[in-house]
Amino acid sequence: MTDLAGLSSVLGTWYDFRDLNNLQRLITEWIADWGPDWLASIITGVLGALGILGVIGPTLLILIWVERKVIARFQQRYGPNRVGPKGLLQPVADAVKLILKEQLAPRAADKLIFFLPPVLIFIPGVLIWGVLPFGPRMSVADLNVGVLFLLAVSGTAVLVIFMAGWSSNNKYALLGAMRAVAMSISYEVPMVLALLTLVVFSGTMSINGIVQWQQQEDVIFILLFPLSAIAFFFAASAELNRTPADISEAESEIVAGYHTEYSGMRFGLFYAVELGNTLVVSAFIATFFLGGWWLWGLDQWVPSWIILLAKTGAVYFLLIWTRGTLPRLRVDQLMGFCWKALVPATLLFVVVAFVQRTLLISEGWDTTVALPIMAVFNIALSLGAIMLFARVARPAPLRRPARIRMAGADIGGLRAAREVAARREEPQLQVGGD
Amino acid sequence: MTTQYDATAAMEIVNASAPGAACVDEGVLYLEPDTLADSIRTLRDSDQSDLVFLSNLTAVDHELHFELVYHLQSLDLNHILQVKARISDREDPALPSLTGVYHGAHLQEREVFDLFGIRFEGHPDLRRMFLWDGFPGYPLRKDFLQMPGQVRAGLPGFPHESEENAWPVPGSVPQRPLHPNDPQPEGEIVVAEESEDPS
Amino acid sequence: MDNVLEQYAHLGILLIFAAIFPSLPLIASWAFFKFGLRPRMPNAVKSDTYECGVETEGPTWVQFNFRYYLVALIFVLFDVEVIFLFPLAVALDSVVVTGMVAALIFIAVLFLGLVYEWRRQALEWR
Amino acid sequence: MTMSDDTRLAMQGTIEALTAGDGSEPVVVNLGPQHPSTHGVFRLKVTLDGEIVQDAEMRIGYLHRSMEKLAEERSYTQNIPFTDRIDYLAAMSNNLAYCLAAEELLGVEVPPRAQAIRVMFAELQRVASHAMANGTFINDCGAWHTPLFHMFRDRERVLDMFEMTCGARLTTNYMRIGGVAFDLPDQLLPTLEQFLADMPENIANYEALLLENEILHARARGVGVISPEMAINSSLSGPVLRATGVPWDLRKANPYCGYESYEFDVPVGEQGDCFDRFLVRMTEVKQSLRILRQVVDTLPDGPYLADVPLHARPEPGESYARVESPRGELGFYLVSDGGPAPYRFHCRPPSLINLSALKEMSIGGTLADAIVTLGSIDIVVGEIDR
Repeated sequence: MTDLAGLSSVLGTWYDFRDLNNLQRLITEWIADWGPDWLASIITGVLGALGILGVIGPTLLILIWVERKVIARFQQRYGPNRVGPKGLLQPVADAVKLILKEQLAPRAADKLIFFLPPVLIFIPGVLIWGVLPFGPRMSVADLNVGVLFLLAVSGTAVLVIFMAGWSSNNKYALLGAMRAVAMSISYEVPMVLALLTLVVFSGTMSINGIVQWQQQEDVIFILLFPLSAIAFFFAASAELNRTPADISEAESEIVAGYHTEYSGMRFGLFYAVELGNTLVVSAFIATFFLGGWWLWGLDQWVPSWIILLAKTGAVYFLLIWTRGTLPRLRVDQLMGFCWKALVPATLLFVVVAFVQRTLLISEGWDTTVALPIMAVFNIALSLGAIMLFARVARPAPLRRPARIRMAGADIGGLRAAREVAARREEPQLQVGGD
Repeated sequence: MTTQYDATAAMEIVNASAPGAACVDEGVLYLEPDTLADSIRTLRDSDQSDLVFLSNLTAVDHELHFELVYHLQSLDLNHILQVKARISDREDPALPSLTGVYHGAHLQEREVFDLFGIRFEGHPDLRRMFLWDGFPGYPLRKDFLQMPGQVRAGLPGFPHESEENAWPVPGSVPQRPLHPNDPQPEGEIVVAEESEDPS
Repeated sequence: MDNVLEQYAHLGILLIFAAIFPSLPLIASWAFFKFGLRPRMPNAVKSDTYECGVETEGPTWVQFNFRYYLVALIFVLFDVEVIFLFPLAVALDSVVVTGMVAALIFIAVLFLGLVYEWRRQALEWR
Repeated sequence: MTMSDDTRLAMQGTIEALTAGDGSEPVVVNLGPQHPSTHGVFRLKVTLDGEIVQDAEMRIGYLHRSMEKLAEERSYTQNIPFTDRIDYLAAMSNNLAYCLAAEELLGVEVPPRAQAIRVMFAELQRVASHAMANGTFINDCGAWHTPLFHMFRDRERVLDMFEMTCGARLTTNYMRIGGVAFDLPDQLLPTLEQFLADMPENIANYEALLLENEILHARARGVGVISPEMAINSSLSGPVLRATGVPWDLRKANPYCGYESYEFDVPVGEQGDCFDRFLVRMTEVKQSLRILRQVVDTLPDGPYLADVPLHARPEPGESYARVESPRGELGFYLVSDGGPAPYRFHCRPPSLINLSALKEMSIGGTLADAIVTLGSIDIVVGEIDR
């Protein structure tokens, strides 16, 4: 795309916002004319990092507003609408307030470990932005083992959470940290398996490679492996500590979980990281399962990073929606759901991916015909698996329906209760059950 | 419509198993305090009375004696019976606990203990409920604000509020001649230690 | 090769920025304290451990029965073994059917292990 | 290969020690007094083994206002505002119960219009209180306030009607000995008609959102179970008792204020778990709307307040009147010595007595279950502590 033969083509690429990488390339080549190689590398790295942080910082402030506004609409409220136009400056006001607020540290805390987590927890969240492709070549680092890098880095966040919970010397924090560890390690498995499905099918561990495979085959992975996508979505929302899996900071049970003791800007950083992680996970879900920066040729006309951001926004809205609607699961139910439903389901689709991929390679089928057939087959298989697991993994108390009967003329104690229960008429209200 | 259960019939049921444990005065059933729990158990288990539900349990300070009032309800037969018991010992009033008969008596008896100072023997967890341990006196007694040991009118502040609101230490209580009916402060006043929680 | 190292160098630079970025508000907060704009007045009650307004009872750092050490073990098994599948997945183009059969046997063993755990109630909370 | 008994025993011991998690110590965690889900200053002290509740003990008294003592110093009419503050989410029901007890003591006949108005406001209060109870219950299950805010919308409309009638929203002080304080304002009946017209659709929305929600089922079914025998023995009442299947409702069993002339049903559950309590409340709201419909249709004319002296002195005696408040059996026990103030004023608080079995309901469940159980009992701390 970049041909630096003459000034006109330089200008042509300069104004080509479809891929901001062109800009970076120009700078690199300009430096290469007079400076050493490492300088160019460092400067591009710094530019990339500044670009990422320049995206994250303002986006976080807007996202806080978006999330509060959207949740408010779900709840028939207005949401923030006082500070700035439409309340847009509310997050800024909050940030200023948090910075100016007293920061307390409990006497009993393990001070060193207590002070580190607010900073450390940012690192995995920011680092995985580095492997996210915003365009065909537009990522800070296009690793050939991007998927592994993503899993490895995101797995370290739980250590920081445990540091925070343990060092606070607070029982709610400890409970929250314990829950976070148990849940994170459990949900790591379906996440890995869901990504393995994609790696098997596309034959590459590069994240950009996975997007390019989807572009090449004109198909998005959510159609090919819907159950893996659902599993990844749920596992990701569990790793993010968002409802219905926010047990590690369940406010109605353990107040604020692992960050109970943090106040002022330290709490603010935890809060920001949560939103930032939600954004980056939405972006990865969009990349892996919705085609990332590619959208059936539209990426030729619209800058690819805008397409990615639009898809990210859609996934993010879905995450807000689940948060605004669903109650929270219990810790044992979450674990059970992971090990008894998500792990077998994703494992099943790893097998399916292996078989289908081998068929494609060895039989040399035309992918334009084979892929739609496989998609239909996989969607049917997913529905079947969901129905099967709903039966097998459903807890015993839920198999009976809950019934409300009308007492009618029988008013009284145990005898009347027996009479009401023995009546054969239809219950007034019957919900649930098999 | 809930009917009043006949007190005489109830008396006969109780007296059939424990003669002399119950009597009727002006249409109200009075039970002997010593055998109260057993008498009420009899009323609960009898098929005629079937008083399975303890609706209400409270006490009234009649200055010369305490009157324990129980409202017992039969759900299936839909009648209610008011049962009373009198204790005249004001210094250490005690009577058997109903917790073995009705699990629901648990909290109500604690409340009566807290506010009247009536001990329920056999209660598994008889502690103050609304007021903190060491609160001087029992507020719902009619002589509460004329208690000996009360340094001034009104209630003292919470223990943590300030020094001058701190509670009278047993030794510092001005010694006055006590009325025989007044509770003895020595056994009752406990200085709030350190700053335990106020419940 | 050089290119791969450059990519990691970029990630290293990003790592440094990732550490600096969250420090900025903390440093700002500290600076505000220095200028007397942010209060710091700890007292005995404020620096108590928060436990809903009452003093905490007993130590927090005790041997804690989380009943999920079994899951931790299963996690280690699963995660480590699944990682072996990644290279195979990438190399499937060259090993094709043999690779697929090997992978299926591998997954079958994993799955049998899971079924065994399930049957032995290792996945239950209690 | 044979194994000696010692070896076998040792192996068995090792396995048991591993699976039982031996060597762990219980942790005492305080939920409350300042906790998001204790609905006020209520403290639940739980002993946890991991996440499992081994012991639960409630500590109360953070809100004690010694109402029973205060009431002994004030006349019968002056005591009515106190009853608002006992259960501040069902002030009308508390007013009503107290007035019934005082009327029994004074021998006052209440005019029919006042009776109907009392039923109307008691039922509106039930709708409002159940909206609050169900909303906060879902919150305790971990929902992010959405059902709560939707149900608050209905409660707001009820409170608006209260405000329209008596000028107050929460502590209404509306009932009087012998009737009610004011007649209905002109705008009330149209507003109520509109409310009755809108509610079925709102309830259908809540049911669509909540009843088939698998997570809610998973969280509330089989949690905090209590048997009907135990419930009766523990003096539980209201929706908590009815959820166990015991059809005990004072509006049917001992009708007051002319409840016998309205048609309604008493919903009962089957399992006695948290979900049944929630469903019973949902269904009771519909029955309350049914009663309201009939009250509006048959509202009699006439005086709204009997002629009772402001500082009446009843004959020496005692009375015990009970109503079915949204939380259960609410009773007032009054003793008169012939003076202008009650000699003894006692409230039978359903919130407190419904907690009798909390420990039994919570032990063996997880910490999260204990919170859900507490939420399903629907306590009001003002009523627990008085």
